[in-house]
Amino acid sequence: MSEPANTAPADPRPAAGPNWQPRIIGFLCYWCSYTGADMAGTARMKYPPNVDIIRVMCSGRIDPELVTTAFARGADGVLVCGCHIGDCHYITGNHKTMARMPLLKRILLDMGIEPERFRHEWVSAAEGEKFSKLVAELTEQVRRLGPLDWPGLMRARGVGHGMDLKAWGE
Amino acid sequence: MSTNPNNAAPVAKLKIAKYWAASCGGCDISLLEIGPNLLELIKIADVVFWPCAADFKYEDVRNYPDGYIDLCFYNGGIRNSEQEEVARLLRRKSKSLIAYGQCAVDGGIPALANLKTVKGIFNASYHDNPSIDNPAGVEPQPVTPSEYGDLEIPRFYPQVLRLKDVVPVDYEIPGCPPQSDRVWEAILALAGGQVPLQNRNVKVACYDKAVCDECKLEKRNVRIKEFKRVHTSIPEPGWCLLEQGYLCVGPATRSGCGALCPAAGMPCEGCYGPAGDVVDQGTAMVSAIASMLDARTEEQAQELIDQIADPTGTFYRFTLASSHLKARK
Amino acid sequence: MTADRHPHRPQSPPAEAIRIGVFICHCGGNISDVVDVRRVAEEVGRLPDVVLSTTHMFMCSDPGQMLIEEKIRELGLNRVIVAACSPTLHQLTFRRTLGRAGLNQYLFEHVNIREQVSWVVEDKAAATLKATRLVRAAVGRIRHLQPLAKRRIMIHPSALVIGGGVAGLVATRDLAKRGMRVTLVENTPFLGGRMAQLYTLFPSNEDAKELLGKLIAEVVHHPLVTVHTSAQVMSSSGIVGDFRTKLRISPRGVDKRLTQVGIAMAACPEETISEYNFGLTRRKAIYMPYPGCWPQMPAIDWRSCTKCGKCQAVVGGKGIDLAQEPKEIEIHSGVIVLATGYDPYEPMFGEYGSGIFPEVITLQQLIRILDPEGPTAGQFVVNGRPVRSMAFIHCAGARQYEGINMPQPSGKVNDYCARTCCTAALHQANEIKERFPGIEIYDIYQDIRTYGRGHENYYERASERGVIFIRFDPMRLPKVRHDPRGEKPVVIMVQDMLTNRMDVEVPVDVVVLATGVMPHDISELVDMYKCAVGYDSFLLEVHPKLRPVELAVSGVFLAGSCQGPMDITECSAAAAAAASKAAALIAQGQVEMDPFIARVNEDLCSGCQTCLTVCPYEAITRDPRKGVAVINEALCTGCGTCAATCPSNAIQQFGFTDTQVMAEVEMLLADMMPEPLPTGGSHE
Amino acid sequence: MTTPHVHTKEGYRRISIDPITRLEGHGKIDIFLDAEGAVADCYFQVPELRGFEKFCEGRPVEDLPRITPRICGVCPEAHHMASAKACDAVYGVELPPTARMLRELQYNIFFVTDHTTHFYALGAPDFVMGPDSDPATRNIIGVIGKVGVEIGGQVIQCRAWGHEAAAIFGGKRVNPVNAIPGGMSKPISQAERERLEEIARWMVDFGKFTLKLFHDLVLANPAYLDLIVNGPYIHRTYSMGLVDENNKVNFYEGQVRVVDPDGVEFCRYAPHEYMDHIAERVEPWSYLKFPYLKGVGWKGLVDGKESGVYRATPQSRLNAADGMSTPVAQEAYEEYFETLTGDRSGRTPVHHTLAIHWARVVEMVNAAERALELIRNPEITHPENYRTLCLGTPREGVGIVEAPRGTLTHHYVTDDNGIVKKVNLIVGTTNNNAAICMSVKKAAQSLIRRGGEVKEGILNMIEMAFRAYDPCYGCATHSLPGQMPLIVRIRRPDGEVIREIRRDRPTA
Repeated sequence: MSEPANTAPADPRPAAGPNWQPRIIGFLCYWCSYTGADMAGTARMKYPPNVDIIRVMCSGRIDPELVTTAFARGADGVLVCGCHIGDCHYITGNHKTMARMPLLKRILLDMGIEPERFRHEWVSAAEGEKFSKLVAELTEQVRRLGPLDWPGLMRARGVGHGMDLKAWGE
Repeated sequence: MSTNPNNAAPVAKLKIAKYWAASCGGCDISLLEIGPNLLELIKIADVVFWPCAADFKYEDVRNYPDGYIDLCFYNGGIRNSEQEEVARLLRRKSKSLIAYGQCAVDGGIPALANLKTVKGIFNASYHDNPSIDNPAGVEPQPVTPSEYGDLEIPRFYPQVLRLKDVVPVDYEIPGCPPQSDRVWEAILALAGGQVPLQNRNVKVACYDKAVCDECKLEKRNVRIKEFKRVHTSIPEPGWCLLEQGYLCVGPATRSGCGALCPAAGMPCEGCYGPAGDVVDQGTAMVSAIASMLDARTEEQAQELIDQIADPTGTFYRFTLASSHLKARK
Repeated sequence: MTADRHPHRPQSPPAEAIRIGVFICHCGGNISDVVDVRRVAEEVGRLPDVVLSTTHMFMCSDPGQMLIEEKIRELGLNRVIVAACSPTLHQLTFRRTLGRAGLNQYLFEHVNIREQVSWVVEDKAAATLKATRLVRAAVGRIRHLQPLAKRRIMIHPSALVIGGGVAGLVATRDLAKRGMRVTLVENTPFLGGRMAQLYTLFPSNEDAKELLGKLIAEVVHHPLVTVHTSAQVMSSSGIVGDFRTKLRISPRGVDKRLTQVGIAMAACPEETISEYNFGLTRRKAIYMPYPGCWPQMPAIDWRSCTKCGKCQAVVGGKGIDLAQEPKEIEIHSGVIVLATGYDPYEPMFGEYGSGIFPEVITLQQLIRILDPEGPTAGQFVVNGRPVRSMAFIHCAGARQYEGINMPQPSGKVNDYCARTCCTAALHQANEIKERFPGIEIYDIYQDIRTYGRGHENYYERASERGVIFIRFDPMRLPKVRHDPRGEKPVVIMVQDMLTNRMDVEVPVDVVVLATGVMPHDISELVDMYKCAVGYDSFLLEVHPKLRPVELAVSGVFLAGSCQGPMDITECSAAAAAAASKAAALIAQGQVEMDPFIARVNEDLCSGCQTCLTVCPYEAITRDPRKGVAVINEALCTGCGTCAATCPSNAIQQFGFTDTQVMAEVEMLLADMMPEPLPTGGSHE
Repeated sequence: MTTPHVHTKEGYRRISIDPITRLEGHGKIDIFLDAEGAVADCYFQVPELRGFEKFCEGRPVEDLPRITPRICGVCPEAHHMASAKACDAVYGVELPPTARMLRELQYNIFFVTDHTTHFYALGAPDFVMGPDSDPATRNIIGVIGKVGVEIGGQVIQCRAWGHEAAAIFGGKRVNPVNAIPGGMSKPISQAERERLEEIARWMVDFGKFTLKLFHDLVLANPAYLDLIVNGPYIHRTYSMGLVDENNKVNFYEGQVRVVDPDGVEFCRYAPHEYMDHIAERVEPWSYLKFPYLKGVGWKGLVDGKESGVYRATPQSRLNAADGMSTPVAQEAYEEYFETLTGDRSGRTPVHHTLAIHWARVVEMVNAAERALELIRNPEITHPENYRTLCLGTPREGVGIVEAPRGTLTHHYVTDDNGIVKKVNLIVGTTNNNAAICMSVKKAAQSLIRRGGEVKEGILNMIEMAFRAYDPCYGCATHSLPGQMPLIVRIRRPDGEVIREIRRDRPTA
């Protein structure tokens, strides 16, 4: 009780150790971007292992909530990929992505998440190389920023620490 | 649900308590608004703690046996250590703890402070402020030594937490403030044991559907061509405000209020929190509104998005503490 | 964690205990050389509900699939995960495997640890970790999968083919031959399309019109075929198996009782430019494009006809009726084939001097000129003077570059290769060298792409015959100017890449622009059938390799150059493919559709109607009585856009519900968050 | 909450009143007694801060009239109006006449409601039941038990109709949304006008009735009159209040006037000049700031002409003004001053803290009469004049209204897009922070006598010192009126009269 009222707890995020690897979640549409990622594989293009891909049918299915959830659950970065505008398998599904992600970006900024941690790009089924470069680039950007560790941050700020039922005993 | 309390009221009189934390008191007013039904409430319940109403002190509550209180209505979020301590005390003394009102449920408006740092908040209040006179740069301290002993005030927390962030909560009554008719229905249900006890975070006194379900304004299924602000343009009466370009959060907001604001020509500001089983009201609104834009190119989309003055403050006005991210880094 | 999704409603208990089987594929070293598959199996085996976690050399092999079947029966597995190659390759294979074992085929999850792990990750430890994470995510997701059933729809045994060019004709013929009732719709008064404007064809040098004549005969005389010319598609409704298409048929004004065709045409006082000859000649308001056209009778062009009645008068009113009215009919069909073809690129004013110099013509015009039955009866005369020297400029309206070439009204430049023009131009070059030896030919190109069988020969023979090739730099386009010395009408200024950027001037009598192709404007049809359109504004197939002639809208097929630049050989191949695909579909009698459609939860839908504006297929409507959204499952293609849009989570997409995708995210990051924070859900 | 083993100086004793009760918001009193049991020192602490001044930054300025009412859910109209007026100033717009009247009308009706609840629920118990009566009965229940349930019925009706009026203006009964930069979000219809007139008319009568009740209950009782006039509740401080061009009390708009302890005008300023006159101190032991008059200066927690400490209460408003704008209220005003200072004119200020209750009733009547005047103006239902558009470039603006518990100042600075860059709030109760601390300490010192036993009744009399201010801490919760009818009914033994109450309440 003796610390001054206005001191927030020390930044709880772990310093990036030598073995630390950025954790990035990628949401890809099936017809263009996921196939593009496959193409990178077929062409044996090497790129960092840090982006874990979740496949949806269309980038229009990517609810911004998935992005914030990923960060909240401990992702250091998020990647969203869809077909190029005008090239959508579902005609205009990616038009929604085109509007949602920039709006989401403004909210992430307000929440103090560096813009470099969140990318949304158009990757066609033919752009395996573009995809592999994209992943390498994003991984590097996030690595430079260091860990985000949102769960650690929230816990350090008291979210859920009262959940320890024994603690009621005061 | 029966509105005849004789069905609902148990034989023994209920013991009820009410406490406010980081909130404004609108919640207490809303309880009052149940009007004549207060009479019925009195028949079935005694007040055993209610600082603003009766002269019971913390000491009295400490002396109650655990589980002594049947229904404890806690309004307000957790902004400081005292509010958390009282929350734990009341949790221990209560059979059912009810988060009453938007602040206790989702953080409410005070949780907008989660977009700012504690330092910033103290600066704005005690240092960098046009009328402040604080040459010594004094700030409130949890403990201040005085000639005859230490003076204590609660510790200011780094961010606003919801009641359920610090203790388990049985029921939630959303709204800023909750609408009285809904509240009365809920109280009867609780008193009559019609909702299972100890069922964590069951939302009562509200509906699942979004505000549009109750809103009378007409939808024309047009995309949003530009965003407008209430003070610079006059909405066309009778037509959905969102389609007209006013930032109405109704589609992403739980109903129960009766869609009063749109009826008064003002966009819904989301005071009942997210609808249905949605967790994050802000992203729900981001997704919906962005999908409605009349944009064919990325440039057009960006142009429209730039017209939204304050997405975070608008879409999370009452629920920041419940959002996935909860607070600024 | 699923409780989080339903913070205020009691959870429905799981119907049955989840029993997950995980099968990890070595892919004969393709995977196991990099990923320690046994390690992955071990790790995943520790997860709750995982009953079996094992590996196999080739999961997709018969023994591999057999193993899955056995284990499902033996261990009572009710969820199956296969970690192997990309789902685009074997997802279906394994779904069938489940089916054979009596398990609903949608209780399956395919994890891609080859294309997206072993082939792209160098570090073995990292690859193994990544594979583990991905399979772990699948375990999280598969818990929430529900049995799904494919959708079935009966198919009306008939086809509608839109477009009477070579592709449309081939498709029609093939469908009819398979016993399907076919309606062929052409919006001009004559069949044949662009092919009718050619005369000899590469690589065989056959006569175009002769070949076309045979094809048309096969079609129009087939009992199962109905042909409508001068017919426009007005509107279309319905879905695969049951399309209803409204046609507006303009009157021909002429019937077969008209015998004195020449006299009638001669009597007509109205003249207009001939589309058939690309404006090189003029025609009458009552006209036939060329002698051998089908139908073998003129048509009246109502735009230029003044109904003066002179044609009627000279033939005594026999077979000509100027009073006919357009009529509308509805065609009921199970499938639709789009064969709407292309238009030659129209050079813009001033582009390579076109519009400025009458000596600058297009490849199509050249072909008409060289046609013995053409405007000059085969004489190589342009603008009234015989041609002694000429030049081709390639890539006019193709392989353009932003900032270099003038964009289309759409703002885009044609950055694609038009594919047909190189060979066509060289084909003509050889033709000219044969028929008019001594004519100097310059071929100014950025690249020569004679890719087809036998096409390269045209290039070789052209060089042998002394065609002079000059290669230009697409960043510095050739310029066509008035020849200052006056020897020739025009001179081409170009920097020759082959002689190390030497600036050369080429004075010629004629400049022929090897113009590319653009899709025929069918914007109405695009909206009507919700066609996907590519960045090159040609129609877009579902998948270039796996489903090359199908549109995303099931029951609609692509034939020929509406899909991209093609020569006749390719058009026919595509048309045949479309026909057989369509026929196969009709033959099934019913269609099966993926069950990944979206559905509305009426208890949560507030009727905010946001989803109505976002559905690309207009599959969502509002039930005015209940005030909630309703999804037409037959129209829904399962993109899931509405599900992501719905601000009440009232719309869920089967196979991609919020819970399922959310669980994937949570499991991928499970190691980042030991125990869950309160998100509004249960705390126990 | 004070932790059990907090350090107290050797040989001294600590008494904590925690939480202080029957007020709006959080508060705590710590009293230090020496060995003989005499008061060595006494602190009044406010443990509450929510940081509105900070998190309003970044919001669109037109949203502040909807955000700031959440500072106080019981007097939301005060913040709603102050905020809307600050926004008008930010855009430099002149309100059309109807817009102005609608806002003042809504505000006066709210004023009646708010004062009613405070008077009956907080003030009355201490007098009706007696300061040292049994705490269990020392609340509105006891009051009603004594004076009869009809009053309870009237009070409930006043609240109910007050909120019905709020709903007519802005849909919501609590936390209004209808005042926007440039006016109101919608006009009122003829039918609505008639209903509002009915409400206003009834409120005037209710005000008169309350005035009479105060006579019979308090003034008629020599003991209470003595407590008011001679009790330990007197402070000679400066008085602040909003006045119109005739120096009459006005709650919605006008200029801020300050008179010194002798009643001489000390300063008079327009809202945008507030910074030249008011400054705020900070103490480490309270989250609440201590405003004072710059012109005098900060001398610490002391009263008198040399100390910059001032008060902004109903009493101060009457002191700062030369009279009331309406007839019945003016009569009451004169009687009030005559009784307490012997000077009908009101030139001589009243400094008796407990008399604030009386002043509150005088204001209640004034607000009701003013509301009736406004609703009878034919312009009030004008279909267009209810708003004007704010098309100018936003900059900076100050809005001031009289909140029930003191002068309320909202000060905003925005960027060119109307996004808020800076917010400063001086809320009603904050004005009185220093005075309340002094009143509490003074009460403690004079009531707790050396050697005497500290009874609960004595502690309550100490609480009476702040209660008179109707404080609303950090303008936190102001929820007491809420409980009042509830409690009325708990203790009501006679069912028949209860039915009568229910009949009184309009079904809304």
